[in-house]
Amino acid sequence: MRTIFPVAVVVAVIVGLWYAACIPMNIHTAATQAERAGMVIDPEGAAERRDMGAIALALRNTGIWGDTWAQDKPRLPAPHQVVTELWETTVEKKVTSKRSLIFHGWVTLSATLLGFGIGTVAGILLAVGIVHSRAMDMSVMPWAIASQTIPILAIAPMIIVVLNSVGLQGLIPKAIISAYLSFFPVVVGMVKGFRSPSQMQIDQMRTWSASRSQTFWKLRLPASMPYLFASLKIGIAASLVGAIVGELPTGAVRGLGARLLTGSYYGQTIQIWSALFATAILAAVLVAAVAAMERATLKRMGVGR
Amino acid sequence: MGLVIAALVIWGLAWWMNIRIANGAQADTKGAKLAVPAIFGLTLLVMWELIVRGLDVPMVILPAPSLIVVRFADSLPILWADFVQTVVKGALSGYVIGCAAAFVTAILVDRSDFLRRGLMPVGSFVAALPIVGTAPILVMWYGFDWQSKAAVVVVMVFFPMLVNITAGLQETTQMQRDQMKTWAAGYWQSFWTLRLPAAMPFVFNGLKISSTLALIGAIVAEFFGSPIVGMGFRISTSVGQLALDMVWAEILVAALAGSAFYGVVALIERKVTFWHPSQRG
Amino acid sequence: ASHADSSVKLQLQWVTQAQFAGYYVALEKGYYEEEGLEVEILPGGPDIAPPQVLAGGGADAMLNWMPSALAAREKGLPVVNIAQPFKSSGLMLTCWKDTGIEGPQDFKGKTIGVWFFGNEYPFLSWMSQEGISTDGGEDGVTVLKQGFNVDPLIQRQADCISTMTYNEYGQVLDAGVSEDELVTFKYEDMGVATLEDGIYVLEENLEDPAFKEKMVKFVRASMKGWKYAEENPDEAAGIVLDYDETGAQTEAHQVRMMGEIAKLTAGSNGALDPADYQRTVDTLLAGGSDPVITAAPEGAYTLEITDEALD
Amino acid sequence: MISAKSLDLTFETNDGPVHALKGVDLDIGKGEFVSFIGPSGCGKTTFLRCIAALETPTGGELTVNGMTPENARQARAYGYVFQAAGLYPWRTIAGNIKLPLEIMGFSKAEQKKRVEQVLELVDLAGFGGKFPWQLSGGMQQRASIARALSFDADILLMDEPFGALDEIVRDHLNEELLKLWARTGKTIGFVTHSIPEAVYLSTKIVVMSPRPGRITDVIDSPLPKERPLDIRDTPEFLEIAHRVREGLRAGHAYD
Amino acid sequence: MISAKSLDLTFETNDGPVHALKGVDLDIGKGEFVSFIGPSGCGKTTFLRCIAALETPTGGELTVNGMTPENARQARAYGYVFQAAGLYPWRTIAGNIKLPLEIMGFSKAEQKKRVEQVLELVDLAGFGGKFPWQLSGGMQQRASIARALSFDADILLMDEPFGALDEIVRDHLNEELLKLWARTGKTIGFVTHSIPEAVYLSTKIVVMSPRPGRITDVIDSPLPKERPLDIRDTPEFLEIAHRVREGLRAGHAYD
Ligand SMILES: Nc1ncnc2c1ncn2[C@@H]1O[C@H](COP(=O)(O)OP(=O)(O)OP(=O)(O)O)[C@@H](O)[C@H]1O
Ligand SMILES: Nc1ncnc2c1ncn2[C@@H]1O[C@H](COP(=O)(O)OP(=O)(O)OP(=O)(O)O)[C@@H](O)[C@H]1O
Ligand SMILES: Cc1ncc(C[n+]2csc(CCO)c2C)c(N)n1
Ligand SMILES: [Mg+2]
Ligand SMILES: [Mg+2]
Repeated sequence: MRTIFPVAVVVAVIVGLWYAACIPMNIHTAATQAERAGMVIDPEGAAERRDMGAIALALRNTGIWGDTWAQDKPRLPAPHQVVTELWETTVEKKVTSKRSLIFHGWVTLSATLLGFGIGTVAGILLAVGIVHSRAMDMSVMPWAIASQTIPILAIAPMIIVVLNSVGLQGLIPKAIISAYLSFFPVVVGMVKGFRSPSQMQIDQMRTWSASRSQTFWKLRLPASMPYLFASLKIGIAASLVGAIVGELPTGAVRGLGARLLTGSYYGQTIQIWSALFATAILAAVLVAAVAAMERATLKRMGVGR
Repeated sequence: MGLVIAALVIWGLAWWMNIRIANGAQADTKGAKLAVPAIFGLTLLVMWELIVRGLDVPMVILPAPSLIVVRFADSLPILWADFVQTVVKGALSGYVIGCAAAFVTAILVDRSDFLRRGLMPVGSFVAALPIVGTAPILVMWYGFDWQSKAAVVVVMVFFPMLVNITAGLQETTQMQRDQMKTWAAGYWQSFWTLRLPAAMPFVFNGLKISSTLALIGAIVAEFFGSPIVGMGFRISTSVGQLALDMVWAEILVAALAGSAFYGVVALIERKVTFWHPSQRG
Repeated sequence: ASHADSSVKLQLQWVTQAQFAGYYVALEKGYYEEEGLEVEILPGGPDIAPPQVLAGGGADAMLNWMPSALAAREKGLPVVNIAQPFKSSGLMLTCWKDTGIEGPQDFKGKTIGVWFFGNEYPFLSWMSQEGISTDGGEDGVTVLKQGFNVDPLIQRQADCISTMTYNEYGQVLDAGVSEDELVTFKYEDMGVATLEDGIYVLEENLEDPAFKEKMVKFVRASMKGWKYAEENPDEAAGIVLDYDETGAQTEAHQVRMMGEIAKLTAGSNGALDPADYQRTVDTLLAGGSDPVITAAPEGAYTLEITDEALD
Repeated sequence: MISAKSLDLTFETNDGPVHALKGVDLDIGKGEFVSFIGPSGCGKTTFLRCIAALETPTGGELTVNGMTPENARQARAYGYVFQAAGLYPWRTIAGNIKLPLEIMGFSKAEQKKRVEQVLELVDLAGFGGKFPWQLSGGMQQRASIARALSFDADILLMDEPFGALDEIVRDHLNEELLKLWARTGKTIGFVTHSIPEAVYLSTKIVVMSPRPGRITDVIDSPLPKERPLDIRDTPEFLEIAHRVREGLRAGHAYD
Repeated sequence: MISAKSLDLTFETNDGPVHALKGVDLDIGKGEFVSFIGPSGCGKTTFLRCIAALETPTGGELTVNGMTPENARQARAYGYVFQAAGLYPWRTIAGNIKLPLEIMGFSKAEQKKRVEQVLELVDLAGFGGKFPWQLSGGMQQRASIARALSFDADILLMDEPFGALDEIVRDHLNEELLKLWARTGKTIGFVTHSIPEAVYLSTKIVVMSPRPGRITDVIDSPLPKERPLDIRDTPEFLEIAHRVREGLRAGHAYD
């Protein structure tokens, strides 16, 4: 309750501003269409209005405001248009239909989850290496940072082609791109986590003559759990972005990314916006799922509140 | 095949050398701290070169590093122009605007608990919008030149910064705030003398994350429309022309610029948060 | 790789749309099957360079515009045209009439949206033939790398943009612009037309008789598909729509597109006309300071496949 | 100076109310040195925080210098020393001491003068330019005391200021604190866990006991104002210490 | 049992070497209770860590049970209790105590038996299923001692185990520790800052002084093995305490 009300207020304000913004954004096309339909617009003629400010135009033609919220391919779709489209493409379509966002969402989700799995495992293994080998610590970290400054969209097509030439196709290349984005936060978080035990706790292990692996399993790993989940939350969101980026150079035939892209080729703004929102909702659900896992795990470990 | 084996041998040798240095007596010197990653990076490059040559990988799929370096050296004026367009105009301006906006919002959110509870969940939702979706929209709204790239960067860095600054402002202990109270300090007094300095480690954490985001955002946004200059423009056009050496030269610029950007922020961090245990080492 | 099997992968140069109707029709109607081929059609997009896919072994054949294919050839990737289903070019510039543009010379000082990614070559040749610089300024044109929709024109960010007769032009009209508000320049009419949408394969593969035979069958079946599509545009559009997995296409748009596409394929039986080839090469070689190709290419096409296929 | 009448403070927590203070009556006169001692959780800190207006009593009356605690806080009537030194790591020692002076709007010259003065007072002259982490724990604690002294409030409230220090350093600081008190005539409220410390320092020892937090004993010390460290081996001292220990043990539950 | 001969330990730091221990000679016999006391930084912890083979001396000789410390560590000859309880928050009290047993490869049944035994020993029977944060500080410290006792090493090394506790709890734990020592006959090395604690507990008090860390006095206690808390008010006790305090003060630099 303590958050629902403020969120509702903020959302209401945003929706209000959004509706208002639709007017100047879409007024030019609305005017042209209205004129074509026989209405009198001030000033007359599209050429006349072309270089006119949107707000001025809106103020002189209050009668067509309604049209700015009901266009087919608006520059900025109105909130209810996006919601309607979301509703129609999720609830009202069969999930097997290629026009169903659930279908596309599932395609993206499967690449996301696979990539997230690969990225997480790789990230944890790398972190284990870094914590246990000074040479790895010193050599890998700077390059891991540098790797994240490479624009993934630029190399994604090459990754796809290279993997293609060794016979990997379909889900795997997308998952690898998704893993590339998610491994970094996991490495950084887990290195921190594995190093979170105090010197005293490590000394304690030594007084018991614990081996390296015992120290790892009984001390470092459990101590790193809070860090693990913090990075998993960032990592899964990054995975989703990666899966979407990975969809573009694979022919963009299926998935939310493909939806975004093809929507933009044909100027179908409502479709773009609904795919965008579907992505954000998916991200929120995924992060919430990780958070739920976190609560359950920490509770079982006895460290949850 | 011989070259591939040579690559593996070199890998082994370099790794052995690194282990020697890292576990040796000089491991904590500046020299070692530079040498180890440098050797590692060099090895990667040498292996790349040898494997590409050894397996005869076509240039249009993956050019050898030597070809990339030649292309880089030959195209300095183009690369420079692209760098200015994308990094200086697009990424930097967006970065500055985004961080400043996040800062102002963080203060508002800090002053009003209502706003915090309302804005943060909505903000995290908006932050989850993927750049491939938002970039075309922003290009449509703000035009082809750097302004739309800056807008993409603003959208990308705003939320991570907001989260970090707000978390940082919470970073003071109850005791420190009580202390301020015992001196009857006002909001701004305790903001400037206590909360902001205490927030700095977090702020810099956000600034570092955002520095790489900014660069990537500016480049990727150019894929969705641009003038005929810029790193993203060059990359996408060069792929079409199969000039993969040029693509990698631009990626090299991106990595150099990104690492330098990150490095500069880290350096300033060191100067500003000299007092933080993590910096005292 | 061995080419003894019967599979063919075709890399398109854009997303599934009626531009590629012939291949989808051939697939749907079983023409490939009749030839004993298993054909897989790989949709493209702005992130996919078909020559690169070909080089990486991800496809056996690709569709490409000839300027881009010839440039790839010069870059050391020997691709060869084996068939040319598109006779004429659908590329054009669409401008607002109220900018005062009436002829190419009026482009000076204007902003023009151009597709890059290997598709900028025809435009650059044209401009250099007109003697107009593409570096902006009073006497040159300011070039934008346009995205793949018509927003820049609608939003007036550009005075002219590149459109295809069959796709983007229709989108401009859909956006509520009437034809008399626009001025269009078809490359075909300007005498700078270059060949579009040809079928290309790697030269080295052609040395393999098994591969050659496969291509003969492929081209034969594809052309059968094209001719069927030309005659039954509505049905062809429906087939394309069925193959579009994104669910983003609309029927009206695909039907119109099919109608326009049919005009471009009409004059071709699939065989490349060497005269068209020569015209394309000449146009490109006239490319001024930053030429697309520096020398007339050798062996960039072969008629062997179509000769055999169309017998 | 400070006067509490049947003071109550109840914290509402999610598993029921906690009676941190119940019916606390106490008068502290000007220039007194009052120690509060008692087992963990008996409300020592809470009481000090009430005086400092960091906590609002839920019942009873409390005046500080004849005003409400809130007004006294606004009037900057007291300096407060927390258990941990709580110095800002990004400011030098001098900068830390200067901080409340900046906030209270002292002139630059005045700030400089006072910083030097209090640094002298706590034996830290010459360390003004160092950062807190470059000093030992004892030195940090002294700097924190200097900071509370810098703006010269009449009342000094100290919550276990020497808890983290070793016995020798603690002895030394105890001596210094006594000297300072003698020199300045401030009123001091002092929380401690150590019986010898309480006895050694105070003119009045307040023994508290928990659940609910209340005062079980108030012992006026017969020791003279002049107290060498050796006084701790005298019978009077041991006598008072014994009484305090008994008072404590009575109220203590062996966790 | 433990024997050090002119032991040296120098840390190399970036601003020069630190002589943490210099020429330390000490013999600890079986069953003794030895306290180490001295100002901060005098090397108490370092000496204990040398015995535990957590630190390697740079000179001199050190044997534990006749072996090198490293071998003694491998042979699990000692239990070590750190200043903070250092319990793992994700394990229950029983799980925490079990941890060294798991590491040393005791059988499950044996683990269970021993856990119950030591929980009994430190008066925590019935708390095995609780998590550390559900216990008070004193109880946590007892659990930590139980853990060091669980594998039944001959030697118990304790580094300021009660530093963070309040005086009453501390008194109580001191009593318990003495009882436990009497019952088990272990050899105990104990670091503390508190003079009464050192005197109350030990058969031998080692006074150390810093820069470089060395032993300035070794005091054998004449107190009987049976020690009620009241013994602290007897003249013998005060006498020893006085001697320790003098020894300490001599070696202390006031910072
Ligand atoms: N903010 C709070 N909310 C709820 N309960 C509180 C709060 N602050 C203190 N308490 C409770 O009030 C009681 C008194 O706490 P207080 O801190 O005054 O004890 P104390 O005597 O200072 O103990 P210690 O010696 O451990 O510092 C305790 O039971 C404590 O748990
Ligand atoms: N790892 C280390 N590197 C460098 N110097 C160290 C290290 N550990 C301890 N020292 C130094 O060695 C000296 C002795 O330290 P030690 O921790 O043994 O003191 P101590 O007697 O236990 O003090 P305290 O009572 O504060 O715990 C100190 O001057 C300390 O700064
Ligand atoms: C990556 C890529 N970008 C642009 C084109 C140019 N092009 C050729 S056909 C077509 C679709 C027209 O509706 C477009 C845009 C391409 N082929 N490939
Ligand atoms: Mg307290
Ligand atoms: Mg110590």
